[in-house]
Amino acid sequence: MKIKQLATVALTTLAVSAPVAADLVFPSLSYRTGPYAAGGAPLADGYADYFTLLNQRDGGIGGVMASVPECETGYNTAKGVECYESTKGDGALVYMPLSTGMTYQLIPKVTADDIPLVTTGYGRTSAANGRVFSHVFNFPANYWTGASRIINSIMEEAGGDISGKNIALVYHNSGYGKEPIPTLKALAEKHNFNLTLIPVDHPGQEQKSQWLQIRRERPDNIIMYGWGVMNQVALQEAANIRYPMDQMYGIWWSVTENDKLEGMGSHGYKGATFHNVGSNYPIFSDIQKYVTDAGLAAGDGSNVGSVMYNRGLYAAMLAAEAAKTAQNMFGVKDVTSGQMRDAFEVLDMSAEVMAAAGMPNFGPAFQVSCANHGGPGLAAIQQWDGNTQEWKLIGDFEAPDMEVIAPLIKADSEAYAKENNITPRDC
Amino acid sequence: MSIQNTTADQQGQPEVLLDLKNISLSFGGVKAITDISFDIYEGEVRAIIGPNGAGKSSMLNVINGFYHPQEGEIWFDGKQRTGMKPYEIAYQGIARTFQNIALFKGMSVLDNLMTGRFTHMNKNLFWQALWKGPAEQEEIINREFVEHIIDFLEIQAIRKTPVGRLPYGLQKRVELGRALAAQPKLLLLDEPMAGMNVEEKEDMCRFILDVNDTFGTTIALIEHDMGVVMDISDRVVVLDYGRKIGDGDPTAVRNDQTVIDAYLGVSH
Amino acid sequence: MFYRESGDFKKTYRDDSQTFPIKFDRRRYYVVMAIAFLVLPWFITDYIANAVMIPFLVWAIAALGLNILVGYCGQLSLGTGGFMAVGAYATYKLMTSFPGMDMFSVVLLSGFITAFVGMIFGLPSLRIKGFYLAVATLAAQFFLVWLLNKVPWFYNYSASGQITAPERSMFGIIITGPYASPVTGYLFCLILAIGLAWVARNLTRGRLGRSWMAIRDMDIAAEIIGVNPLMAKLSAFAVSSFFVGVAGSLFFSVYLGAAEVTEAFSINVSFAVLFMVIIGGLGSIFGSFVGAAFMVLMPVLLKNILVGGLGWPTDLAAHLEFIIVGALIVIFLIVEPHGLAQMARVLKEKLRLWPFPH
Amino acid sequence: MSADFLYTLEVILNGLMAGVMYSLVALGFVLIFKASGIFNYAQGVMALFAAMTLVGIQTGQIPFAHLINAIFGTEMHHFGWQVPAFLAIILTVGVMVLFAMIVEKYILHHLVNQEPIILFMATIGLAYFMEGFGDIMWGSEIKTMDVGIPSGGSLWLEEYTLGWAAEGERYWGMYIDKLDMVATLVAVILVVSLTLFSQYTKTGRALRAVADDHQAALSVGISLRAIWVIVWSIAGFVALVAGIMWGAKSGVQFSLSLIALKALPVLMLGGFTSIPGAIIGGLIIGVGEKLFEFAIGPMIGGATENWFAYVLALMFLVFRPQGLFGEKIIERV
Repeated sequence: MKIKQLATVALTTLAVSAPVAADLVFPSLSYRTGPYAAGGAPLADGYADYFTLLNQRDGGIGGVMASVPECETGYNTAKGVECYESTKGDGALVYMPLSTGMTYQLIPKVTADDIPLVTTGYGRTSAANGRVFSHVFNFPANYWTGASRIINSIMEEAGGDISGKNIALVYHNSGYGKEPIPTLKALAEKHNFNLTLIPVDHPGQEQKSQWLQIRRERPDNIIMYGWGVMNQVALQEAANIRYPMDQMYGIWWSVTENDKLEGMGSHGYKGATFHNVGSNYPIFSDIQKYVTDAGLAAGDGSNVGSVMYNRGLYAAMLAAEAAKTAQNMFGVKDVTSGQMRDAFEVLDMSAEVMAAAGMPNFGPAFQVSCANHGGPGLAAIQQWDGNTQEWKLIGDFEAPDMEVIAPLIKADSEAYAKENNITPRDC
Repeated sequence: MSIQNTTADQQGQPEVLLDLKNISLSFGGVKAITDISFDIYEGEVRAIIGPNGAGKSSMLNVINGFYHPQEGEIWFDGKQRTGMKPYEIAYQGIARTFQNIALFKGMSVLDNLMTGRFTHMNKNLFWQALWKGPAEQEEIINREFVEHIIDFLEIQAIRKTPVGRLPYGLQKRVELGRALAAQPKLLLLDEPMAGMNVEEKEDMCRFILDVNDTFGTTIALIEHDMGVVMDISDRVVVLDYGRKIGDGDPTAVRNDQTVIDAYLGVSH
Repeated sequence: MFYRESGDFKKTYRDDSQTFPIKFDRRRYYVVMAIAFLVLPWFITDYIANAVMIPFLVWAIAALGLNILVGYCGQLSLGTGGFMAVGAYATYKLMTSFPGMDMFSVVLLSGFITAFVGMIFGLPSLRIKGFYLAVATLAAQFFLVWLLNKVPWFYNYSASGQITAPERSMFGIIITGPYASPVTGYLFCLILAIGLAWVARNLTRGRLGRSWMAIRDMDIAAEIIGVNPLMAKLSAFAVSSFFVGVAGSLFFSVYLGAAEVTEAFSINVSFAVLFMVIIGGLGSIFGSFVGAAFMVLMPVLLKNILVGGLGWPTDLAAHLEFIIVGALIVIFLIVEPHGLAQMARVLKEKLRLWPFPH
Repeated sequence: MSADFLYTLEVILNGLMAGVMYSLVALGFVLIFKASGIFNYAQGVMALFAAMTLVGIQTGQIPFAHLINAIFGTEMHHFGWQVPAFLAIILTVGVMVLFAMIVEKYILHHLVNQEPIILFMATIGLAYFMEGFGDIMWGSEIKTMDVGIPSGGSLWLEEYTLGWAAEGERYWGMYIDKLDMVATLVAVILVVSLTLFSQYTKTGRALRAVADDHQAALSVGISLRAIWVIVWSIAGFVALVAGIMWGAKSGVQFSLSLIALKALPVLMLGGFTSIPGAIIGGLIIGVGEKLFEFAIGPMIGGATENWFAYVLALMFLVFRPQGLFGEKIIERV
């Protein structure tokens, strides 16, 4: 009986508690709890703070206020469904699920519901094929372009030739970690290097075996696709076996402020990134003025300018720019999610746009097209400086080896299209 | 009072239901049973007596296959038994009760008795899942049989009570019922009257004799109460320190000097 | 008042052994069914279907399965997540290998495949008991997840090992995939849940169920009465895994739509289902449903009150949710260790006697 | 010596060390199971909570800062002082004793004589509760454990063993982490002191009496409630030690609670009731899983450790259902 009462209360609460209908809704599926909370919290803060800034400073986007209903997923896919279903009814314009697992789950759903899904630097790589994945965007870079960019950087340092070299991939043994394997295998064939695969199971607190193996085999370079505690343990173990830090590369989820060692421990550790680091941009003084000082910050302010915070900020900026594009394209203030999708498809993220947003050269300049939802896949390399305890960008946003990646994207997306009976669009 | 064995009387030569030949059982180095032979006639009440630790319960455990003797032969119903599991022996027609009540505490009296009918039911998982049809039919037929036993043991009122809630005496009765539900050829009772007051004992004696009478079930029982043993059993086997020291009808055993010395003598 | 049984005599054994012997219960059951089948589908929204009802039904099936193993047969298992994964991946392979197969057959076949796997992992139960068995079943959990993650054949060689449920239908009605309406998904799960609950009820009231309970209550006595422990335990593992496999199949195809084995079928799933079984009541079919409802609704309710109603920061609310769910579990166990089903039974006893206190 | 042999030796040694780390967690389980028959799933979370508390006290964090800030709109995080490691450890032990008392008073006391599975579920409920509570109290960001334990490979050992391999082979000397050595030392001290405590003190004898027979212990005037508080306090202390060791290895954050999963196969192998079993079991699991990953892992794709530990334990159990050192199960009718 009790349960029935609870259920009644639950249902009534659900009906009553629908958030106040704001005009432009950007739901934030965040994870401030669970095993990956340390990364998820600043990410969500950056995302929320950007829209707060727009509301406070510019009076919203094109005069319409933006709202960011936050829903806690705890990095749990089942909760992600609940979050998606509970927010989509409020007129959600775009979803950024911040988890590869959730992305896979949402790809069919958003397509059916006509809501764009933007996965910056994660999610399904082959979704770059806009002909198959009409509602999914994974610009400016993805796991495959990131892997290629890292290999390019390794090649550069080796003077252009890495044939015969041993490169080890240390990866989170999940969908996310396995993503770069096909690309790296193709690249290994092309450039003639040896690839060793070393999986680490979630959560990755115990990596003794893996690092003893690395110590035995002494690979010339290590590429790491880690997440959460796995990163810290890996760095610690690498330092323990005195592996040269500057020969280690992480993908962007493995190169945050959490992924470092005390003092000079991880000095020289590198990683790929698709956005800039630091807080030396005009926007940060605005955030200080309009958001933090006004007491409207989503977090406690200590994260501002960190890698993850910047990533959230950057994602928000892309979404906001798309909203502006949609407003201009369709000449309406209250854009719909379908119009947002169309806007994303023609998004032109030029240097001028970024500068106007107070974030000059914050990310690579790129254009989206109907056929290519991934952009050119430009990525840069950042490096940890133990002296100043901060990440620094070394080199520019550069293009990956699309010659290798493009066929892979084509093959994987076509397999998906076939399995799910999707007829690719004409672009 | 001694109930005469009808089969034995009519044919003169009693038919042997269970024959144990030179059974020896040991656990590690400890000998529990040493070279014991005895038989049980069809339709009789056979008592196994002896002081604590004489090997009585071990003997029952050997008979229903829970222990496997290292030496000796067991013949049941004319066939020699080789390496059978307890549940296979149940299918041969041996049921028992336990010294410490071993009822299924989470189930009702009715379910306990129905579980006793297990060997008489055979509808497979598919029919069970479907219920309607053969499985229900089988259930109803067996339910009828179980209801007879419920009537017989006068436990109608507690039919649907979980056995855990029943008093000790009733639990013993239900356990007897569960064993009876299996319609055994041989019924083993391990101290059926332990811990009972006089009235309950009298009831239990009556049930045992009635079972023997009405259903013609052969019974082997372990009991400490000598009065009861002498009253209801046809023949008695006496064990001491894992050996057999006496065998015969109650009067003979009562007067046997070895038995008196080893066992009865103690209490004098 | 209306909860009375006097005068409601049973004349046949068939009547006496029916599921709802009391008229009032029977009527209430029909009303619930009518609401579930005839009323709810008209009012159901995407949110209620996908975030509340479908997960509730799916978890209820899983809880039923585990309850057969733990509650009826007394074999403690923590491998539920692994078995659900088997069901999900079997479904994926069947859906992609035989695109023409209807969903109902896919789900049931997945159940049978899982039943087979479950029986293999049930073998150690013949030697190992209690908590040792619980920990031993974790071997199944970790091994199955590893295997499904490691062998590319299981996920059709896709880059990341994610599996996505393609669109499949039955009688021309779309059941899986993004274009399935929430009502069909709900009704599909509802039919399976009710059907399986009925099967569970049949199995547990008959010969097989009694052999399971006998093994649970006293395995030695059960064996001496004629129950073959091997058959009883393995059949419990098989039936339980069948249910769990069906749940895994629905979890993947109807509920999530896509899954990745290390994430969706982790050890937490095993614990969650065990929770449902214990909170609901060991050895109770009704309890499995109540337990699932509790574990699905509680977090949703708390979230909506704390975040939606009170406007708390989501992380605080999530932490608080942990605290409250944890505390509630402990409180429930203290108040009624035999679960919500037992609470309902006690209440029923009281109602029967009402208005007299004794 | 050939490099392969030396590598195998290295794997075995490191496996032993990893095993010690598992044992540290398993010990807490055994203590509680022995004294109260409770399979305490919350042991892992207790380790996390203890480590969080230690770091929190050390760095002068304000407990519940986030909650207070959210309710009162304040902006406070730190007291602004640093507490020395030693003092912080003592204070944390105090917190764990307090925790034990609360658990006894509000949970165990009400669940006396319940079935083991109910108690087990109660501890899972407790684990949920503490997960949320710990995060609210100290925040969920990653914290660094710094109590002065050295880490990194031992250079001395590396250089000493460098010459062991045959000429011309790829060998870089034996690798052993200093942190693991410290952990081994700590584990030895812990086990010895636990043994001495249970053998030679009055409380220790009472503990063993309770472990043997609750009823009998009660009848000779031992207070079960006091004993439970003591046992949970000791388990809390063991959790703190495990938390420090694991925290120094991987930082103090949510995943620390998952070390419980690494302790379960150890328990299975060693038996739930035996302290030496927890140690030996840990060593066997550590060596077994590392060797398997080393020898077989590369052939079948690696990351085998999680399941292999369980399968190894399972294989042992099939032959010895009560674990290596568990009390023999005697079936009687």
